[in-house]
Parts: sequence; structure tokens; C-alpha cells
Amino acid sequence: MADNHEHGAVGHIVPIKMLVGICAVLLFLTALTVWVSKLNFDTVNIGEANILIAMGVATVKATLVCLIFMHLKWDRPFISFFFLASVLFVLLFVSFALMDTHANAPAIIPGNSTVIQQKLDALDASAQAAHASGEVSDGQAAHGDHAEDAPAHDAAAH
Amino acid sequence: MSTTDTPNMTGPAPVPDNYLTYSRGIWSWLFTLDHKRIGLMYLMSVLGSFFIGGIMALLVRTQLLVPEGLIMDQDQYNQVFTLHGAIMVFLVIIPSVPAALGNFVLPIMLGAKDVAFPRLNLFSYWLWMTGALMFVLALFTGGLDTGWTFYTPYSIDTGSAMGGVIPALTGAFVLGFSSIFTGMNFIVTIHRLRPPGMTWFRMPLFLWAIYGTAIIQVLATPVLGITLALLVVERAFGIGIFNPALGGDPVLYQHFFWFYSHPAVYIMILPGMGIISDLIAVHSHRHIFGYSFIAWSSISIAIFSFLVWGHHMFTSGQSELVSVVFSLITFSVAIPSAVKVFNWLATMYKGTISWNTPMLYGMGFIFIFTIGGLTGLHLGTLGTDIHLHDTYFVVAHFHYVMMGSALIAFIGGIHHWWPKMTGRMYNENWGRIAFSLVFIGFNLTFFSQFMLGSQGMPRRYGTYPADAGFQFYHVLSTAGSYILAIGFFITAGYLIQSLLGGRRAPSNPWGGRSLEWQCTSPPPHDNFSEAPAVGDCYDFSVLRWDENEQGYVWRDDVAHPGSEDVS
Amino acid sequence: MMSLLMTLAAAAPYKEATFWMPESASTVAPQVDGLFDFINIICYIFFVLVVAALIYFAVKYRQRAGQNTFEGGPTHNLALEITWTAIPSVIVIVMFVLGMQTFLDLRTAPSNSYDVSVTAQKWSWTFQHPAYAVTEAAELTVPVNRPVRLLMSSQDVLHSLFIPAFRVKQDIVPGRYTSLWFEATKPGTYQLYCTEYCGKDHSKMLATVHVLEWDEFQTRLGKLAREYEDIPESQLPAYAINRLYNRCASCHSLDGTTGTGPSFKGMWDRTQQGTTVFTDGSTLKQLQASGAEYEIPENYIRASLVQPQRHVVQGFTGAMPSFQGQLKERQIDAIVLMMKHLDTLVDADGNIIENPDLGGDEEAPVEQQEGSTK
Amino acid sequence: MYGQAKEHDHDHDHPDFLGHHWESPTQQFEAGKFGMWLFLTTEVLLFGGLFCAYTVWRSNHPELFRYGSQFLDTFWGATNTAVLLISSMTMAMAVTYAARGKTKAVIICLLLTLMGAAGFMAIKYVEYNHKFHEGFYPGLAFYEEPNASHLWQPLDETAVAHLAHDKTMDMDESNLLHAEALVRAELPEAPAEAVTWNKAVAGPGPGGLTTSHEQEQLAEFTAFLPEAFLGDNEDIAGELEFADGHAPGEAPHMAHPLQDPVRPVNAQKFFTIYFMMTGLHGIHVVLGGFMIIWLLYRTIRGEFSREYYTPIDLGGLYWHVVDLIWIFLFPLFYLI
Repeated sequence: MADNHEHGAVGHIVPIKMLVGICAVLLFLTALTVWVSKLNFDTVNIGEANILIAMGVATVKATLVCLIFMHLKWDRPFISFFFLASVLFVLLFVSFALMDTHANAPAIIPGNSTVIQQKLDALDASAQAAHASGEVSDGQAAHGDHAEDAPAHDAAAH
Repeated sequence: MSTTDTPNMTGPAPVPDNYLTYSRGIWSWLFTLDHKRIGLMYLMSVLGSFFIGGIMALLVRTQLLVPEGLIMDQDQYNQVFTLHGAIMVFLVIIPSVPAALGNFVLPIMLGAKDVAFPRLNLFSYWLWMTGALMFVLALFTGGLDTGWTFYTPYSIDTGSAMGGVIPALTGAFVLGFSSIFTGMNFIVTIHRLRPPGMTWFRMPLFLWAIYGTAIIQVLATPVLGITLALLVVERAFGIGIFNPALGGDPVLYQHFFWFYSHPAVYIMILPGMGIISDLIAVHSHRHIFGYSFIAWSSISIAIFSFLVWGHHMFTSGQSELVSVVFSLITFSVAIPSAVKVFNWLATMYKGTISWNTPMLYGMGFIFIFTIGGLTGLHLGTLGTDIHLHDTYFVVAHFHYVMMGSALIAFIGGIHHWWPKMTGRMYNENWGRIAFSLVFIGFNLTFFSQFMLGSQGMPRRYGTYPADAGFQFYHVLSTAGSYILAIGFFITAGYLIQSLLGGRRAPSNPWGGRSLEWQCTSPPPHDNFSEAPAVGDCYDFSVLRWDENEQGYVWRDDVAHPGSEDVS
Repeated sequence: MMSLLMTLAAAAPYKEATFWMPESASTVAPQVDGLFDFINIICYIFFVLVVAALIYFAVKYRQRAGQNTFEGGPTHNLALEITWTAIPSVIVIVMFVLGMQTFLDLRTAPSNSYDVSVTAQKWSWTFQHPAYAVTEAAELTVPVNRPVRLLMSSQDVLHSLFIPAFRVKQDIVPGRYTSLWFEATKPGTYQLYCTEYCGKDHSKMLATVHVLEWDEFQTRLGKLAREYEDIPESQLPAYAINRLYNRCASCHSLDGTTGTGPSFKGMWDRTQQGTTVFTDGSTLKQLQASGAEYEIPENYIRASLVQPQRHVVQGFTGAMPSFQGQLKERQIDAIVLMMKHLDTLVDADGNIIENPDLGGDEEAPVEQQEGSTK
Repeated sequence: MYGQAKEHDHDHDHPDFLGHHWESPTQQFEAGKFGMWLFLTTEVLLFGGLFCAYTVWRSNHPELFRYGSQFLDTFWGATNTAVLLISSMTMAMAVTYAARGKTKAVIICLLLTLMGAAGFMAIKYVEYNHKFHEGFYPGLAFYEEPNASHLWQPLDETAVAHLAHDKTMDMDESNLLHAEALVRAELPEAPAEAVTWNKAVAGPGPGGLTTSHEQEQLAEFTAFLPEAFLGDNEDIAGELEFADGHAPGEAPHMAHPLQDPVRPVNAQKFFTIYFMMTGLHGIHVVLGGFMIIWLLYRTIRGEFSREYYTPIDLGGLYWHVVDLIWIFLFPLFYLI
């Protein structure tokens, strides 16, 4: 049973000040995580570190939302337990799926699948046809020109 | 305090104000918020679906009488076995015990006036109906031939699988949410609506089983929801999550699917085990043996059920390590099931066993579930599963568990609570005859499939090689299925007959102690006008048979609960 | 236990079918069967115990007339319950370990295995022997007493390769390679099934495994490798119908019934006259002319084998896979000839005639046709 | 929400809002809350499936995500995060005011929350629109749009633009054009002449394995690419699929730039998962918006009081979970 601080209420009441304060913290954390992601970790492997930091910050933010905004701090522990259990099941699901797909990665036939390769080849063919006939039709012709100009263009950039 | 007991003594006379007569007219049923009426509507809908699914089963069995197939071409056969599976799983077994019997019995057993969210309950029912209609729609939009598992890429290949896939997927999605809402309702009801005195460990074991089931329904079904939703999008727009042609992974689909569908197996069997726990105790008139072991085994089965999905995928291209881990955990789930069987047997020991129809179904359940459970060992063992996977051995195994156990328990439960639900007694002799036919028919149908499977007959085959020696077992199996069908038709016959001209049921025809036997038969609209007095629901020594009542009444020399042991 | 199983394996390389298991003809089979029997024995014991107790209690403690009140009876016995929890736990752990060992043996192919690459497609099997450059359809020839590894891939949907006599099974997943291995222990013919549901003709997706002694095997594959080269032109149609048609059989009938694809009966007439109508409404006639897509009618058949989706015949879904690379040029010729001479190759009911009378006078047109397309 | 008076209720001490099967408002409130939390766990698991797909792909194909995420605009993502966080706060405030019986404040807070929902969807619309305009469709449609700019933009332009964009974020270089010039200056000399990114039309199909020759070519190629673009070179090398190109010095093949080796195989998969996850989340936001409108309607009608505001509380819980999921979606797609 929630302990009611204010008389006559059926649930716990969180003061407005606290809500605003928590929101400010959440916004600050958002800004922080964006800033970190833009940092250039010259010495650190940026990918790894960034993932850890971003997910860590997100977890902190989520915990704050759950505890304060969603009143979990004052609710029955069984609810937290059940909610955490659902997160746990997701993690379990993900970890088994990861274990399996990792082990099977080498067996995957490399390259584009037939369907996608056919699409690409078709686009290729049409691009070449357009180029050969000198037809000027929007993107295709533009592309054809582009491919030809590419070296010159790069040279010009210098 | 226990005022509900007094009106029970009026004997088998019509109960003037019960939930059936409380209000009249079709709308009072279709939009009722009464859990008992919703339960009854579920029961009728589920039995209707069971009839259709059963007809499909008979068609399948008839087809396989001869190697080249007797009555259908390949496309028809594929549709029939797919619909048989999909209907039986999604429309029959999953809602059978929790939604139909659970809805009716759970609040009364608990001593509550209703489930926690009656409107949500009605909404679940209508979701179920919507889902069922989507399956019908699937039939008219090109049929469905993917198998009930919707394995990719076959199911998303618009060139091969039939046009009814999207309606069927949507239907299963909707049915999933119906199941989720039922589960939520039950969990909250059990947590929040227990009357004073109904402590956790005084609950009948059926409630523990339903509680475990509800946890699985809430935690597993959403994953099925997202899986089916992705499948719909995949089929409609080709997004490439499960489609290898677009870089997707069909084995990942199987992980998604079985993450729900293995726990779903326990959604099917756990409530059945709960029914049997109560059936055995009540009809043996002996205290259930090892209450807490059975209760905890229900919860541990519910939790373990989430950790074993990979045993459906030993040959699917799943990595060796994952297969080994899943096999190990799979064995751990066998233990609680075995514990339950031993406890049921111990309950019968030195009991006073009445050989009436529900008890026969209870004993039939133990026999069949033992076979179903033990053959699970062959399939959980990696080395033998490779040979047995996707053969009739698996078909036989899951029919022993799903049909022979879950559905037999459901039918046993229907017989057990029939007097309570309808206020009428059915004919016991016909009940025993029908049970014998069902029991013999079932074992004939499905035991022969074990040999078929281990001899190498693959499943989902509409024809089979004539020289492989399969036909003998197929003929046996088909003959068994006909006997089984006759048994079910007789059951339907005498149950319907009982509605028209059956003897009026007393409050407590079997000698049960749980709270539903304290209400009149059928129960009043509000179940209990006051919170009922709760005692030990497995202590049958306080009851005696009353000849006038034709049922069990409280012994005159024992004090009523409420005066002595309400905590 | 494991060593016992191993001994069994060594002692009994081949076993006739038993009540439970089909004939056993591979090195792992006795191990699997031993495990199966071990589990069976445990099951029998538990089953007999449970059912005996069930029946005994049900009869002994049945409610007798006049028995209207009941005893309380014991409600639990912790020691007993722990015992019957612990004993099954130990048993299943043993089972798990044995099962895992067998599984790993089933999955780990020896390094000196003979490789066959398997292509599964709706609803046929193609087996390629890289060592001999031989392609077999619906038949797999392997040597005895030598580990054989199948490297498998699928053209369309999930399939699964299952040879009961060898106790092996593995799903074939589109988009990736899977493999399995076995070592046959007795020459003979064994059935191979597809065990993963793959659509309409799933139950007809069968193949035969021929296990031969090593010498015979080499001879046989050598012969297969040159088979279509050595056959005289006049025998090509017969070769096609006997050796190649089984890859077409699940979709294309010979008796005029419409299957997943159009029947071969009358196909040549339709092609020659150009009466075939495609899904876009055009007819074959429009494509057949000098300088058009198909200068001669034969080219349409050729194109259909290599690029089946190019023109899909009206009323069909275009489910046919490409046979490019799987059929050699001369084999395609053989199929074209088969269609031309279908009436002499099959009887009115679509049954293949054992020794068709192809006649010597057919020689000339064949030659002419060959020349015109090369 | 579920606790309205039943058809037949004769208890005198039962308020209208209290269901006949409840003993007290607190019991009903707590049960409603518990029920809502159970529903929220199902939401977590619903998204759990998609998180699983995300994790599996990301860990097996990091190159897809490195390629795809550069097309997302962190600014809009961060703005949307802020919008949702603030609307979550106003929702929580609405619950507090409701518990105190301050109806007007509740209405204002709900309106603010609704604006948050609308603002979020508006920004999403802008983002989606931009993606569709550029041809970033999920699935096969990724390759079907003939005029999609990403299909036709050769590698160097894309690379330059993105590197320049990164520079503006990294080194306080606010002028994009200047940044672009800087990037161009850093580019190695004429990479396109030495090795083409074009793939020959007749490559060895999907079944072919990458040969050692191709690996060599790949190494040669990646050596020319700017470090920053590729990140960890060794990492990428294993992931790229590369078929026979033409010999160096030969005129570049007139091939489609889509087949350039830096655009990873199955590049569309990033957008598949992006649209699935943000799309499902968007559907939840829209549903939440309708729910807030319904709450507003009932509040204005004066149906709630200090004793009975369960729907607002439950609605609040739902809205916070929508926020909660976005809290994870934002870094997963925009930041890492």
C-alpha cells in the first residue's frame, strides 16, 4: 500500500517541484549524451565507448522516469519486480538470439541476395543504356555524367 | 458468517435467481459483464471451434488411409492440416481452460464477485471473436497453407503461400491480445480480490495453475504479437527482417516464434494440470498430497517455460552451443511435471475414489500425460531428437500433451463443473461409455504415430511412400480417430440432453470444498452476497453424502469454517 | 554407458528395422538407437510404475456403497517428495550428457569426408559431386564406409534433409549453408525425405540414396560424368525422360493434368504453333520470328529452363527455379528433344514406356536441329 | 477506467465510480494501477522483439548502422527527446494536480502534454518526409526509387557531405561550406582513378565466395579511403563484400553507384529497423494523443475528483512508457 502523504488521496502524490527537477536532470542527461556522441575520442575506440555511455545514460534516464514520474518508488515492490522481470526476459531473448546468430554468421552466404542483385543489375543496365544513347533523363543521365566526371571532379577539388 | 451455505440446503430444486435467469435476451448475453456468462460464451465458442478443428483432423486422417492419399489433392491437404493446427492451437486449446473454464470458475473459487476488470474481460471475448472471424476470412481470401507456425520464408513468399496468410496472421495477433487481457485480468484478480482468509496457500491448485498461466500469457504473448505484426509487414511490403531474399534471417523468425510458442505450450497444459489437481483431490475425497510442491511446480514451470524455446530448433541450423544449452534447460522443465504426477498418485493413495466421469478423465489424464511427458525425453535428448524431429513422433508427442492432456483435462473440467455451470446433472453411464471410447480412440490414434515417427514418417505429408511400411500404422491411427470422434459425439449428445432433461444439480454434487461448491448450482449473479468463509479447500473430512440432497453437505458434528479457522 | 554404445556401434554396423527404429545403416545409427533404447527403458520403468499405481489405487480405494464420509489422510511427506524430485533429476542429467555426446558426433564431420553439394528447391533435390563434376537429380550416390559430407543450400524456402536409415537430419536454410555428414555401413538403397514443410508438393520431395562399394561408386560416377556425352543422339529423348524428367516431375505432368506448371503433354505443339499465352496477355507467336526473341521454337524451351521468369505462362505463378548451371548444354538439348518426342516416350496415361521406339529415321532431324542451334 | 457502476448496484455506500466487486476506492485504484503495469510489461516485450532484431543486426553487421545512422539528423532526434521528456513531466504534473483535485491545472497540463505529442509527431513527419524524399525506404523499395538521390549520388559526394557535417559538429566549424572545403583538401589524390568503387555487372553472383584476389583489391581500395569515414579499417574489411572489379587503370565501369563497396550489402536493413521501431513508437504516440484527448474530455466534464482520478493516473503511466521507449530509441539510432 502506498503511503499517502496527503490526506484522503488514493495514491501517492509527487510534489510539482520534484517533477520539474527530475525533468531538468533528464534534459541535462540528454544534452550530455548528445555531446559525448559528438566528441572525438582520438585515443579511445569511439564506437565502443560511445555505445556504453549512451546506453548507460539512457538507462539512468529510464530509471528516473520509472521511479519518479511513474511512482514506482512508492508503489508495491511486486510491480517493480514484474516490470524488471519483463526487461530481464527481453535481455534473455536477445542474448540467446545473439549467441545463435553470432555462431551462424560464417554460414551466411555472402553478398547481395539474388533479388537485390537483380534490382541493382537492372538499375545498372538502365543507367548504361541511358548513358549510351545520350538520353537526358533526370537522375539516370545525371548519374552517367557523374560517373564519368568523377576523376576530373576530384582533381578539381584540389 | 457463512450465509451462503444455508440456501444450499434447499435441495435440488430450481434456483430462482441465478446468473442464467438474472436478465434475459440476447443482448444481456452479448454485452454482459458477468464473468460466468462470458465464460459460458467462451465455452460455446471454443467448443464450436473444436468441432470444426476436429472435422479437419478427421479429413487429415482419412486422407492418410492410403499412401497416395484418399480424398484430397496436395493443396487441399496442406490447407486442412494448417487450419486444423491453427484452429486447435489459437482458437481451442489456448482459450479452452483459462478463458472458458477459468473465467467461470476463477472468481467464484477465489471468493470474489467478479474478475478485476469486467469490461476488459468482455473486450477479450470480442477480440477472440474478431480473431476467429479473421480466420474465417483467411479461408475466403485464398486459404492458408503455411502450417500453423507460419515459418518464413514460405509464409511471406506471396508466390507460394496462399492469400489468406495476412488475415490469419492478423487473427492470431488479435487472439494474442485477447489472451493477454485475460491473463492480466486473472493476475490482478488473484492479487487484489482475494477475500479475507483466502491466503495464497489456501487457494485451490487450479488457481495457482491459472496464475502461472496468466504470467506466461502476459509475458510471452506480446512477442508473438510483434512477430506476427512484422510478418504482416514483411509479406505486404517486403522489409527484409525475416526474408533471406532481402537480407533477413529465417532462423531468427523461429527464435521469435518459439519464444512465444514454447511458453504457449504451457499456457495450454498448465491449466489442465490445475484442473487435474482439483479433480483428483475432490473425486478421491482426499487431501491433495504435497500442496506446496504442486503450487511451486506450477510457478517454476511458468518460469522455465521461457528458457527452453530453442528445443524446437535443434535441426533448424541453430548453433551447436545454443542447442546444447537449450537441451539442458529443457530437461529441467521435466522435473516439475514429474513431481506433479507423483503427487497426484499419492493423493489417490488411501483415498475414496469415486469412479465417475470427471475422475475417469482425471485418471485418463495421468495415463496419457505420463506417455506424453516421457516421450518428451526422447525429443529433449539432442542425439535422438535429430532423428525424431519433424516426424510423426513429434506429432504423437504433442498430441499426447496438447490433446490427450490439455483437452482431456478441459473435458474433464467441463464434466466437473457442468452441474455448477448449468444446474443439471448429465447421465453418468453415458459419460463412462463416452470416456472409454475417447480413451481407447485417442491412444489408438496417437500411439501408432510414435512408431510411424520413429520409423521415419515425416510430418505434414499428404502422401507417403507405399513401400516404407507406414500404411499399417496410418490405418490403425485413422481407425482410432473415428472411435475418438464417436466418443466426442456421444459426449455432446448426453451433455445437450442434460440441458433439456437432466436431473437438477445440488450445490455440491462431488463433495468439493473449494468455494464454488458453496454457491448454489447455478450460482447467483453476484456469486457471494457476503465474503465467503474460507477453509482448507482440500479437507474433505468435514463433508458427508446426503441422500435427499443427492449431493454433499456439511457434517453436522463439525463446526463451519469462519467460526474456527479464518485467519 | 557411452563406451557401451560405442561397442554396440562397432559390433553391429547394419541392423534390420526393429519395432521402433528403421533399418540402421550408418556409423552413428547404433549410437542413436542405443540412446533411444536407453531412454525407452527408463520410460517403460516409469510408465509401468505410474500406471500400476494408478490402477491399483483406483481399484483398491474405490468408493464403496455406503462410504459417505472420508478420512483426512497425510497431506505431505517432505522426504518422499524430495526423493521423487531428485531421482528424475539425476536421470535426466545422464540423458542430457549422453544426448549431447551423440549430437556432437552427429555434427562433427571427419576431415577426410567426401563432399557432395546439395541444392534443395521446391520440390526437388539436386546433388552435385564436385570431384566428378556430376549432377544427380533425385538420386544421391555415395560410397560405403566413407564419411560423406553434404553441403546444403536452398533456392527458395526452408527444406530439411532426412535419411531415416542414417539417423541424420538437417534443415536447409535459404541464404546460408548448412551441412551434415554420415558414413553408410551397408550398400543398398535408402529413402531420403524433405522434413521441413515447403509447400504444395512437400510430400513428393523425395530422393533415393544409393550406397555403393567404392569401386562401383567410382565406376558409376565416372559413367554419370560422361553419360550424356556418350549417348547417341537418337537416345537423348529417352535419356531425358528417364534421367532428367524426375527433376520436373513434381510440377509438370506427362498426362495432361495441370500441376504447379503446365503439363509437358502437348507443350511442343503449343510452342511450335506459338499458341502459348503469357501472363501479360501476349502470345508466344509474337516472340517467334526471324530476328525476334525466339527465332526458332526450341529457343523458347531453352530460355524457359535458364530464365523461367522471363515469360510466365498465363494461369501459373512462375514458381519455376532456374536450371542455369545445373543442366549442361547437351542435357538441355535432350529435354527439348524429349518434348518433341513425348508421344513416343509415354503412353496415353502419361506412363513412361520402358523401351520407346524412337526409330532410326529420327536421327536426321535431330542432327539438323542440333546444327541450327549451335 | 473499468470501475464504473454496473447495471445493477444496490449498495448505498458504493460511489458511482466504484465497481460492484470492489470494497474500497483504494482497492480499485491499486488494482487498476497494477493492471496498467501488467499492460506496460507487455508493451516492453512488444518492443523487446524489435530491440532483439536491432541488437542481432547491429552486432552482426555494424557497418549497416555506421552507414545508415549518418543519414539521421541528431538535432531533430535530440529535440524530439526533449519534447517527449517535457510532455512526460507535464503528464506527471497532471496526475499530481488531479490527486489534489485541481481540475483547471489538470486541464492545462493535459493540453501541454497533448501539444508535446503533436509536436513530436510533427517533427517525425518532417524527418520521415525527408527520408522518403531521399528514397530511404525500408525493404526492397530502397532500390526501386529511380530518382532517389542516395542512389545516384556517387560516393565521394556523400562522403564529403557527411564528413563535412561531422566536422561542423566536431570542431565548432559552423560554416558547412568551409568544412566541406577542408574535407576536400584532406581527401587523398584521385582515389577514383586508382581503384573504382564500381562493381562489374557480371560478378560471381550471390553464391560466390569472396576470393583472395578480391580481398587484395579490397585492401588496396580501403587504403585510399579517408580514415575517419571508415573508422576501424580492419573491422570494415571483413564486412564488405566485393566482387571482381576491373583492372586498375582501365576506364571506370559505367556501373551503378549503388554497387559501390562502401555502401554495405543490404544497406536497406538499417532503414527497415529504423522505420519499424520509430513507426511502432509513433503509433503509440498517436494512440497516446487520442487517450489524452479522451482524458481531457472527461476532466472538462468534471468526472474526476480527489477520490477518483484513476484514468488520469493510468493514462500517465502509459504516456511515460512511450517516453521510456523513446529514451532508448534515441541513442540507438541517432547517437551510436
